[in-house]
Amino acid sequence: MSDDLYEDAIVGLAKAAHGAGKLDGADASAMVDNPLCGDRVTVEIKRDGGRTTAIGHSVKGCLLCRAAASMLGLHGTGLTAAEVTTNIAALDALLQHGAAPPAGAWPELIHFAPVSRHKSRFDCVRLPLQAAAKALSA
Amino acid sequence: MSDDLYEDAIVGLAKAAHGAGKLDGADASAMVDNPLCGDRVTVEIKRDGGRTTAIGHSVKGCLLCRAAASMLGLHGTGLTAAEVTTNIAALDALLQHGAAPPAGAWPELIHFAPVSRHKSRFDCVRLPLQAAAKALSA
Amino acid sequence: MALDVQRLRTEFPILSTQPGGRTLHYLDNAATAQMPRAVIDAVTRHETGDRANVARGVHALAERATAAFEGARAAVADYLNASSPEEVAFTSGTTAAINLAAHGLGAHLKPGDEVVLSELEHHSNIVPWQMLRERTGIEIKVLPVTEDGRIDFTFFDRIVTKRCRLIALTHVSNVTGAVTDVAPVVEAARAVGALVLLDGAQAVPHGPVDVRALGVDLYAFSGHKMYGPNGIGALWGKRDVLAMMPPMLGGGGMIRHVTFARTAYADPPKRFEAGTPPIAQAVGLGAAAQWVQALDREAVAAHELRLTGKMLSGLATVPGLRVIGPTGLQGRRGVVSFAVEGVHPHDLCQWLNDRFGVALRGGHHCAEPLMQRFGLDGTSRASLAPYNTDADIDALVEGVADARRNLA
Amino acid sequence: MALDVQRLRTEFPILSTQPGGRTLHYLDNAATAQMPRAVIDAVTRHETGDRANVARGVHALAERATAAFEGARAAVADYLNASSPEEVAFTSGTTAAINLAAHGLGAHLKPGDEVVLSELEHHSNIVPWQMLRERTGIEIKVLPVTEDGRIDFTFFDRIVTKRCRLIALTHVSNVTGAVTDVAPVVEAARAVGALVLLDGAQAVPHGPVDVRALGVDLYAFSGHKMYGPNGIGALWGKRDVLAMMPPMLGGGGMIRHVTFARTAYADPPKRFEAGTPPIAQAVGLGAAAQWVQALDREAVAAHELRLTGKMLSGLATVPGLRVIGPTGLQGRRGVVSFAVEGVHPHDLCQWLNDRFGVALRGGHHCAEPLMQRFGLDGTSRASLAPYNTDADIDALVEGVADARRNLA
Ligand SMILES: Cc1ncc(COP(=O)(O)O)c(C=O)c1O
Ligand SMILES: Cc1ncc(COP(=O)(O)O)c(C=O)c1O
Repeated sequence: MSDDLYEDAIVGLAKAAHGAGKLDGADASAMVDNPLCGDRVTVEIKRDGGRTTAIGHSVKGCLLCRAAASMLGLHGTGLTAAEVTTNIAALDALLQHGAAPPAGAWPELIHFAPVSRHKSRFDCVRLPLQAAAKALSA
Repeated sequence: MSDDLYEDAIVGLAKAAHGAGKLDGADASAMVDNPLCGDRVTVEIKRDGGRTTAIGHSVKGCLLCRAAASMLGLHGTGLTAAEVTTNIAALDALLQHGAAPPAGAWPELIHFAPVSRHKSRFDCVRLPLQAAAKALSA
Repeated sequence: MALDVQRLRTEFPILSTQPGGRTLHYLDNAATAQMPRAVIDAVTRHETGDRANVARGVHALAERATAAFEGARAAVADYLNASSPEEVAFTSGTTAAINLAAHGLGAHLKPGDEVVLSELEHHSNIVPWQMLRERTGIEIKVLPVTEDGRIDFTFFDRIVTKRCRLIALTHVSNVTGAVTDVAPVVEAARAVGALVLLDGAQAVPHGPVDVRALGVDLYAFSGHKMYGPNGIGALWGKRDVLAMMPPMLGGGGMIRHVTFARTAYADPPKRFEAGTPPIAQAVGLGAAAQWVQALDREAVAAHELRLTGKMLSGLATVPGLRVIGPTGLQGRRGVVSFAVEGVHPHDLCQWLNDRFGVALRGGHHCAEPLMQRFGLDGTSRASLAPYNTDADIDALVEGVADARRNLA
Repeated sequence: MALDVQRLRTEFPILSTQPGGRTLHYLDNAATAQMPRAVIDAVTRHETGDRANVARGVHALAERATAAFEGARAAVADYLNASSPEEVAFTSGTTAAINLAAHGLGAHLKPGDEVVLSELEHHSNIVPWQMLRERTGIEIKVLPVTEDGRIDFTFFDRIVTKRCRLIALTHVSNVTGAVTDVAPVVEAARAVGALVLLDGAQAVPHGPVDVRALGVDLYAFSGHKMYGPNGIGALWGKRDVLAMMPPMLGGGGMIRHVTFARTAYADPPKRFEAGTPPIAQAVGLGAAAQWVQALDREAVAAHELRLTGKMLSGLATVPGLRVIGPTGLQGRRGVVSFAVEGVHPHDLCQWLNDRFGVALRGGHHCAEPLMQRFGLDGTSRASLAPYNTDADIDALVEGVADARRNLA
C-alpha cells in the first residue's frame, strides 16, 4: 500500500513537465525553497487583470515537486490567486487528513493522496503552489 | 557495617580538636579548599629548621575534616615535610585500597578506614594534611 | 480523592531498592527526581523501535523518529500551555536554556543595560549573566532576600529602573522552596519595557505550568527534575522573543544555507538546535510531561502540602535546628532547607544515609550568594515528590534528631 | 575468525522489526547507528538502580551515580587512549564539542589569525568557525577536495601559513567515506605552531581511536553514531589545551566560587560541564565504548571492507550512477554516496524504503559546500555498521537499479 507513492499518474505528470521552462516577458515571479531538502521552485507568470495568461516554472527538486509543478502548468492559463489558495487548502486537507478534494479543485490533486503517509514529503508537493501564490500576489 | 563512619574514635578526635585555633607569630601558613563542598582548612606552623615546633589550624568543614585536623594537631610538634607526605600516602592507600597503614604512620589513621567506602568524602580527610604539606613546603 | 501513594510507588522501580543497604527514603527530588516505568519504557521503546536521526530522512525509521521528536515538542508545549510547539526549543537542560537566553538576548543589550536577578538564584541563573556582563558590559542588579527566604520586593521599584532590560528569577527556589509571586514582576517589567525570564527547574515537577497565564517571555527547565531523562530540557519563549535571538551554537540542523562565505540560519526553534538533538531524551520528556498531567493534580498538591507540614513541624522539634526558608505552608513547595547548630550538612546527610536510609542533599545547592546571605556554608535539604510517604518524613525527623545527638 | 553477523544482529532488537512494512535493511548508520541490548540495558539499569544527581551528594544513590558517570569518563578515555579521564569533557554531541572548542580557542585568537578547514567538512565543523569569525575577525581558509572526494593536499603548504592557529578537519568524511591522512596535517601544524582538531563523528564507530598516536590536540565525537545514546558526546583535549580554554556555558557544577561580584571557574573537564550533565547518557556511551572494544576489530574491519567492495561494484553496474568519493577500497570507510542521473536523492531513498525496505539518507548531508564542489544538490548515501549483511547490499543494489528504471 505504500507502494503507490510513485504511481504512474505522478511519475507521468512529472515527466510531462507541463509548463516547465522560463517565460519570456513575465509580469511577476517568485521563488520559494525548502532549506531542509534544498528544493527550490521559481514560478513566473504573465497576467491580465487578476488572471494568468501564462505560467512557467523552474524546479530544482524531487519528482513529487516536479509533478506538482506540472499540475500547476496544466492550469496555467486563467488562474487567479483565490484559485491557487483554494487548491493549496484542498491539498493540505488531502495530505493532512486524507480529505477528498472538493468539486472544483484540480482533478490531478487526488494523485498526491499517497503522499499523506509521508509527512516529510508534504512540502515537496506544496512548494510549486506556494510559489504560484506568491507570484500572483506580487 | 556502613554504620561506623562516625565511630566514636573519629567523633572523639573531632571534638577534642587538638591544635585548633590560630597560632601567634606563625612562620608559615597555607590554605586549601574543596570547592565541591566548600570545606576550607588553614594550617599555620612555627618551625625550627625542617621541623615544626607548633601547629595551629582553622577548619571550616565537616566532622571528618575536623577529625583529620585534630589528628594533625596531635602530631604538631617535630613534624617534617617528609613525614606529612608519608602519612598522606598512607592515608591514600587506606582510603583507596583499604591498605593498613605501615609501621611508623600515625596511629589515628586507621580510624579513617570506614571512609574508604565513601569516595566523595576522601578529600574531607585529606584537606588538613594537604594544607600542612603546603605550609611546610612554603 | 486522596492520592494512592502505594500504587504510585510501584511505578518507580528504584524506590524498592536498598542502595545503601536500607530501605530507601528518597528526599533528594529537587536534585533529580526518579523516573516512572512509563518514561523508562517510552525511551526504551523509542530506542528499540523508532531510533533514527531526525529531519531530512525519508525512510520509515527517520519518519517515525521525527514524528516522535516533534510529538514530544507538542507534549511539552501542551504542558506549558504554549501557543505553539514552535515556541519550544529543546536544550540539554535548564542551564543550557538560560545560557541560550543570555546569549540570544545579549545580542540586543548595550553597556549599562540592566539585568535584575535575586539573591535566591541558582548559579545557573547567575553565571550566564556574569559571562554576558564580561562580554557586553551590562549591569547586574540583585533583589535581596527576606529572613524567611523569599525574594524581597521592598526595594523593587528602586532596583528595577528604566535601564532594566530583563528580570530573570527563579520560579521556585531550590533552597527555600519559596514560590515567586510572578504577577508584580511582570507588571514592573512591562512598565519599563523589560522582558521576564523564569527559571522553572523547581516549578515544572509540581504540575503543568501556564506560561501564558504567567505572562512571562522566557521559561527554562530540565527533564531530569520532572521525572524525565537527563540531558534534556527546554527554553520556551514567545515567538517574537525567540525570533530576535541569534543562535548560540552552529552546526547541522540550524541552518538554511551554508557556504564558506555566508551562512543563513533557520527559524526558531530549529535555529537553537544545532546538531543531532537529544531525540530519545525528548521522547522521554514528552512522556514525563504526559505522566505528570495524568496525575490528580489536586490530590498530589494536598499530599505534598501535608508532608511538607509534617516535615516542618517535625524538624521544629529538633533543638538547634533552623529552617532556611518559609516556616509556614503559604507560597512554598516541598523543598525544605535547614541548618543544625554544630553539625555540618555533609555529616548530617551521611548520617541519615548510613543509619536511616534517607537520601538528602547537603551543601550550597549551587546557591552560594544565598548561603552568604544567611551566613552559612551550606544547608541540608529535603525535597518531596508525589511518591514520598509519611514513613519518609518520620525517618528524616528521627534521623536528624539522632544526628544532632551524636554529632553536635 | 569471520564475524558472526547473525549472532551480532540478535543484539539489536530493531533490526528484526519491519518499520516500513518490510524487512529492514538499515544502511543509514552514518546518521545514527543502532543501539545494542547491552547499551540499552546499561541505561535502563542506571535509571532503575543508580539514578541521582552527581557530585556533592553523599547519599548512596548519589555516590553510585557519580561513580557510574566518572566510570563512563574513564571508559571513554580508554577508548581514545587518552592520558587521563580528565582530558574528556562530556558534551551533548560532536556539534556541541566543536562549538566548545571554537569558543575556547577563540579566546586566544586575534583578527587575521587563520583557521584551516576543508571543503569536505560537515556544517558542524564550518558554522562554529564562521560564528567565531564574526566575533573575532579570524580568517577561514579552505582546503579543496579532489575529484574522488578526499582532502586535496596539493596546495597544503600555500594554505597553511604562519598565521594558521588551527587546522580543523574531519577524520572520516560523512559523505565520501574518505579517511583523512592525519600525520602530514599534524606535521604541518607543528611547523607553524598551530593546533589540530579532528571531527571524529564518523571515525569512532569503527573502533577505538588513539588520540595520542594521532598526535592531535582536540577530538570531537557523538555517542549516537557509535551505538550509544543521543544527547551525549565528548571533546577530548590535551590537558594544556583544555586548560587554556574558558568555559562556554555558565552554571552549576563548573564553578569554584560564586559571588555576584566575581566567579571563579573549576578546572577541566568540570569547567566545561555546566549544569547537571547527561549522566545516564554518559553511562550509555561508556557501555557503547566497551561494547565496540569487545568486538573482534579485525573481523569487523574485514567484514565492512568486503561489504563496501560489494556495494561499490554493485552500484557500478547501475547506468548513470556516479559515486561521490573514492571508488576503490584504500583509505576509506563504508560510507558510500552516489548520484543517479535524473533521479532526485529523496525519490531514490523513498523508493528504496517503500519497495525494498532499505533505509538510506538522501540530501546534502550537512555538507553543502561539498555538494557545490561536485555541482550537486544532494546525494544518496549508504553507510555500514558491523551488523549489515550481504542481503542488505543486494537489496540496495537491486533497489537502486529499479528506482532508476522507473524514475529516471
Ligand atoms: C562528520 C560529522 N561531523 C559532525 C557531525 C555532527 O554530529 P552531531 O549531529 O551528533 O552533533 C556529523 C553527524 O551528523 C558528522 O557526520
Ligand atoms: C532552581 C534551579 N535552577 C537551575 C538548575 C539547573 O538545572 P540543570 O542542572 O538541570 O541544568 C537547578 C537544578 O540544579 C535548579 O534547582
